[in-house]
Amino acid sequence: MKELTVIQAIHDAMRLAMERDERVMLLGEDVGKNGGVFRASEGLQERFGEHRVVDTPLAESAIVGTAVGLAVAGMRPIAEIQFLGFIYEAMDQIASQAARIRFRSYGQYTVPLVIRAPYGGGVRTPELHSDSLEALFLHTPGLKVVTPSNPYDAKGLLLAAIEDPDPVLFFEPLKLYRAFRAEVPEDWYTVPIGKARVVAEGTDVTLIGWGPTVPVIAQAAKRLDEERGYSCEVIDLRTISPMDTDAIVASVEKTGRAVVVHEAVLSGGVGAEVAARIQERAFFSLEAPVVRVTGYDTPYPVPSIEDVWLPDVERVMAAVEETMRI
Amino acid sequence: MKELTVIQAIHDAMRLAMERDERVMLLGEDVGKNGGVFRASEGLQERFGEHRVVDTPLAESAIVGTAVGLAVAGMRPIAEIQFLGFIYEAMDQIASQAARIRFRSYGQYTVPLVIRAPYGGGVRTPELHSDSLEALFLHTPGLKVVTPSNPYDAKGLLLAAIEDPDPVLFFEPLKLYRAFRAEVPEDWYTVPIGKARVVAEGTDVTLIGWGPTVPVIAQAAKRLDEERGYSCEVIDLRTISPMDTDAIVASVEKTGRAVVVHEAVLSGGVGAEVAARIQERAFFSLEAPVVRVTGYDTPYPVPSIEDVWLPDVERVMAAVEETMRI
Amino acid sequence: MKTYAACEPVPVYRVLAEDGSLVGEAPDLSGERLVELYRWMVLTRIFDQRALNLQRQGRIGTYAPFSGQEAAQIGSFAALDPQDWVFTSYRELAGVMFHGFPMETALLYTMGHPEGTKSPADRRIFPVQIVIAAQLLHAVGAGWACRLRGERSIATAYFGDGATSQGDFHEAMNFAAVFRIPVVFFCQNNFWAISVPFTKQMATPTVAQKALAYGMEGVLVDGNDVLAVYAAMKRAVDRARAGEGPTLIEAVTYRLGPHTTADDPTRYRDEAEWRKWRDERDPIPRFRKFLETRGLWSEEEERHWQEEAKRRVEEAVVRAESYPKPNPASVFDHVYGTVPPDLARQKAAFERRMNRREGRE
Amino acid sequence: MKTYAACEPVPVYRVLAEDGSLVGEAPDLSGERLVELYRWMVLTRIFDQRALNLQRQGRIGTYAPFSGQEAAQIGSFAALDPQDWVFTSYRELAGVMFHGFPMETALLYTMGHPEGTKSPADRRIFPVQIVIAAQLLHAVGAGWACRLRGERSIATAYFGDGATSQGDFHEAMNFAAVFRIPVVFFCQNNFWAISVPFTKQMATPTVAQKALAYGMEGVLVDGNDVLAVYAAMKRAVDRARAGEGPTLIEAVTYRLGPHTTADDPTRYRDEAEWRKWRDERDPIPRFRKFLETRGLWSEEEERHWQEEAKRRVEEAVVRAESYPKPNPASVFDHVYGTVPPDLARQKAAFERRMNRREGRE
Ligand SMILES: Cc1ncc(C[n+]2csc(CCOP(=O)(O)OP(=O)(O)O)c2C)c(N)n1
Ligand SMILES: Cc1ncc(C[n+]2csc(CCOP(=O)(O)OP(=O)(O)O)c2C)c(N)n1
Ligand SMILES: [Mg+2]
Ligand SMILES: [Mg+2]
Repeated sequence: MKELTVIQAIHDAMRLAMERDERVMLLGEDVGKNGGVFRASEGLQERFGEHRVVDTPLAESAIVGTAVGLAVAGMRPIAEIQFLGFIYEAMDQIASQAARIRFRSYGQYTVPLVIRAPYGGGVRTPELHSDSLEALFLHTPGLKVVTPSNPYDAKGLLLAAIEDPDPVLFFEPLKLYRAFRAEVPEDWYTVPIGKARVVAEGTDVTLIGWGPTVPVIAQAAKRLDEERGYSCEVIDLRTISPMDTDAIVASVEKTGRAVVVHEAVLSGGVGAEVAARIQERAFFSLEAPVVRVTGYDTPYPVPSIEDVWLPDVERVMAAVEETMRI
Repeated sequence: MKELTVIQAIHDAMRLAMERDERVMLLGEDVGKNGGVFRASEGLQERFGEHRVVDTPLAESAIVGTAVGLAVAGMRPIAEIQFLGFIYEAMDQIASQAARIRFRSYGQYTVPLVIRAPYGGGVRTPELHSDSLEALFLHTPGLKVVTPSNPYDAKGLLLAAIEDPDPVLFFEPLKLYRAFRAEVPEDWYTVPIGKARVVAEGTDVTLIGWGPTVPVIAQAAKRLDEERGYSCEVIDLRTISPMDTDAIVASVEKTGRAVVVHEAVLSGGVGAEVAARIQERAFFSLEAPVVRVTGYDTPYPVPSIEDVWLPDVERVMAAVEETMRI
Repeated sequence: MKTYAACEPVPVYRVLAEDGSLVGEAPDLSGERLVELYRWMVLTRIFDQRALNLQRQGRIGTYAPFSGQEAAQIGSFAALDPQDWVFTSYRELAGVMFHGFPMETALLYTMGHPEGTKSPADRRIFPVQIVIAAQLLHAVGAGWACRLRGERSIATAYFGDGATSQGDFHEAMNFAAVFRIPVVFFCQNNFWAISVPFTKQMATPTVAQKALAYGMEGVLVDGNDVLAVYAAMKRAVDRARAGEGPTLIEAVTYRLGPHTTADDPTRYRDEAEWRKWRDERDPIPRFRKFLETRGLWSEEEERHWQEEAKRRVEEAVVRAESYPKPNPASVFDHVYGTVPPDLARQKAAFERRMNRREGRE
Repeated sequence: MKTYAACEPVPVYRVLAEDGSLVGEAPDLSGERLVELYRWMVLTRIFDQRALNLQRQGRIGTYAPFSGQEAAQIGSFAALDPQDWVFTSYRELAGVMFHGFPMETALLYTMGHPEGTKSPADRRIFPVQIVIAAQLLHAVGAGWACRLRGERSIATAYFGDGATSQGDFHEAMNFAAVFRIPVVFFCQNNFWAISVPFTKQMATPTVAQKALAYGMEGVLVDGNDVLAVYAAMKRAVDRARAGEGPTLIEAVTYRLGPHTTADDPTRYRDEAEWRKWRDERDPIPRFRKFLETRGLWSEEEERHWQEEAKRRVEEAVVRAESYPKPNPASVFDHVYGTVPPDLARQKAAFERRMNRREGRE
């Protein structure tokens, strides 16, 4: 097994998939010759040719819309949106088209499409390059939404997404692209879509995060253990939609407390759905309200401010303190 | 005072605003000569001229995007999206542009823009004409989202939206356009954005709805009173964003129980946010989980199925029974 | 300073004059095939009128009539192979039915039945697109897939004049040109997008010239001349199949009816304009005159076919109306390939509710 | 069948040859004004190089250099009035600074300071647009507002070759043409959209010809010829002001640097191509030669100005670096005109947290 970063794991998954299945292709802005602005597809065009790794004109609706047509007609496209903030341009093609074609055609046509996009903050990008928009797609039946927090899941979830018969949005936390390495099997394997992962077991409080906030809650859990003796169960949601409610509920039934952490703004975020489901299904286990630690209800701020705007270890620890006091 | 329908009240508000303020204008598909596909702007072009009531080419991103420019440069545009389901085409112009220009410019430029769109089901429309998408915009700071459930609020909220210095999405429940008449003052008045309305007071359970579900919960409350002797407090949220959390919390502190009802699909809907806030701020008053009665997590179904898919009085009553049993 | 100001106009391609006389080169079609096209024009016209009628009786839902546009649709579909991909809007039923989409399925669609979008298994007809211009990108993608998979098939996208204003139109045209996709963009310019006239939709005299912005070929054809339409489409389809890239065709036609059954065109449309198109430019009598001159059609055949066509439409109505009612719980079955756990719970709760309801009823 | 196939090419409008000699009609500008344009080209080039340098030192954030495009920008902005609306992308700083946007504000922007987008009160410069092509629609709206309000002002939108592929480009062009909006669309075709070359962005030889799809005038101008650019822009601005409608201008130029400081152009760009543009087509020496021939500029003035320009840039750097740090809580203040109750609660909690942090530090 090799030690890979998240971005290398993503690269590895795409390479493997393209080797194994001729129908797999990648299209997007700068994905070919340049290998992607983050080098996710470095060298893939040289290896698989311009027909399978395609530099497109600058148009997100067309990237997704043509990928829908490609998928319907027998290909297995991976469409890259250069930054998640630009996905609004493709909203109709995602939410009204890709998501609904199976339904619209009564199961006759399907859209085995993966849409990859980097997202998340903390790396001093220009405006609209750091927004977390996963919640928008939780509200669209027909889509699956996946986000890895480590190299192993990155590869396994991406391969699962490529195998999936339905459109999967694969959101990559760009802060974690090169943050650390971890062991990744060289062969094909999948991490099932729709299953959360218990990162650390615990008994006092459940911390729930995904993508970029997983290292934050894991770190908070460690410090809370060391500094306060609290036993935190840490859950990496991995799939935003369809959500693994059973895993969340099982944990909260044990701990009685939950803190959910995301970078996206508070209102209407995925945290609201997590909180709503917990109180629906584990009401009598709850000893304190589910607390949300999230971005504030403002646009994502400029680089000089983002660090104090984003949820961090200290805010998570403070939230745990708060819920433990109840 | 005259008795008006919702659509007449909307018409009245636009007419008044255009009379009073030269900067107010209306643009959209078929809003001029045809008076809008629902006749909301009937006769307005004849009265105010083609320059102020503008039939545009068929392009939602352009309708909103040019309205943003118009608003920044001193006009007070009302942009109509023919059906809310087509608003995806304008998502970038709404969420990345209109919503963020005040923030982006550090308060230097503002976007006093109203975007009107009919929405909601129950009237046998073709695909994508019945979707409820209000939740998408709750997650975008910088936007206000308003939806009336009766003629009085329709006029008062629309005038408030036109006066507002920020972009307001004004979503009109099309099932209620001509469902009933109510007294509407002839003069200018506003209903404040950001304030919910207690439709009926009660002590056992709080029913929360907005737009098309307000008559449903009001009816359910009446029948629950008559048939079961339950005292329901009925709240019309009126504004989705910024939400009137105080009003919701005050009610649930009194009743201890809440049922939230919307036509939009369950996951990631506004109901999740309502439930999350209730359990955050009224946790110790809650005697039962907040229940959500909503559309199912599927695309909006075809006309032959929609009636059993939509939340109706019976489903609301069953949910109240369920929560009262706890 | 020399500028790009206006382009040299290209004449409207026409084979038949409005009185049915030959003014251009007739395409290479057998007499039998010509009669078949005519029969379908008549049949679909009858279908359309009957559907309007059914809607008024409340037996079907909102309906978008295509009367007046039969030549544009049937003429162009006649140039397709069964395996070509077809992406249409809501107003291409004449073409689609001619291509093999059953009349009763079309009726099921307007009845709000979930099976009303299903293509016959041996055709590649995509469900009706409601979002204006979204299907153009799907056609580009499908045409692209055909080439990548080494198929002979090509893709077609049908849309209206209003659709040309959408960003997706532009992006589709550009992608198609850049990647030389085997696709034909077929625009039925019927002069109206609901109440918005062509002259308020764009500032150019034609849709066809927009091809110049993409490095694509643009063809302007009389959409009420079935032979001209066939010839233009055939040429574009052949070019696409031969790897010569995409074509934009503008077929000039007219919607004789309302936008949909929910629309009242007298609010915005000049009666004289409409009358002119109805009385002088109807594609059906025009083609009939041509066939009669050639001895391919007679008064008697007409009478006979009118009856036969009505009978076929009635049979379709009967089949549609006796089609099994949909199971509402099927709404949960086609969201994903496999129903996820929480959705399965929703489905179970829904079914319990339905059963209780039935129990009560 | 006659079709729209290709349009008659229009020659690139040029006033100065690459060696600085006059090959066209020089626009009517005083010697003083010509020198001013030149000075600004030099000043902004120095600014640009300094900014790259500051980025390497970690003193500013991601930066998108414009070197090579000074003539296109300054030549076109020179035709604007102070009250005209300006909507740009991230690569128009040379033009915008020439138009009155302070250099230190531009630096604040790249430092991630929230006040880095503020236009001087007597200008109408909109904040940098990150979403490709979104600003074109704003310009159409602003130009429209000018006409409705009876203002003399017009609006301009600046964008790159890549932006022409977006739906918003198309929709903006169409709206502008249909409503004859006083707006100028100014496309700097610098041949690259990050790593995607012009020839993969579109299948047409020019951007300018896209005007033909809208019924608008399209102008093709040498973007490295400041006088040609000025003349083309002046004409378009005058037409817009006179109510003659919008214009699309394509200024052919080249980005000499990387896309941004995060980009490595050697991965995708041919070195010979770049070298040619740098050594033979740089707009600054070209214009300088012209001025020198006319006796408007000298070696000595050049030396003097180079120093003066560096001094000005350094002063701006000092001002930007000593600018008060932003108050993070200000993030809550410009979401809405009035802070709503729940947001006020978030702000209060945020401030308490900041205070605790400070207490600890
Ligand atoms: C994106 C979108 N916006 C608006 C509508 C509403 N709408 C339906 S048909 C139509 C007019 C379409 O005109 P055209 O493209 O000319 O086609 P035609 O109806 O004439 O066949 C409009 C505005 C829609 N379906 N989709
Ligand atoms: C909608 C959108 N998609 C993608 C990007 C990422 N991106 C930033 S600049 C750029 C290339 C722009 O090229 P061009 O329009 O030619 O302008 P230039 O950078 O050459 O000035 C891309 C793809 C973006 N900012 N916005
Ligand atoms: Mg039309
Ligand atoms: Mg460029």
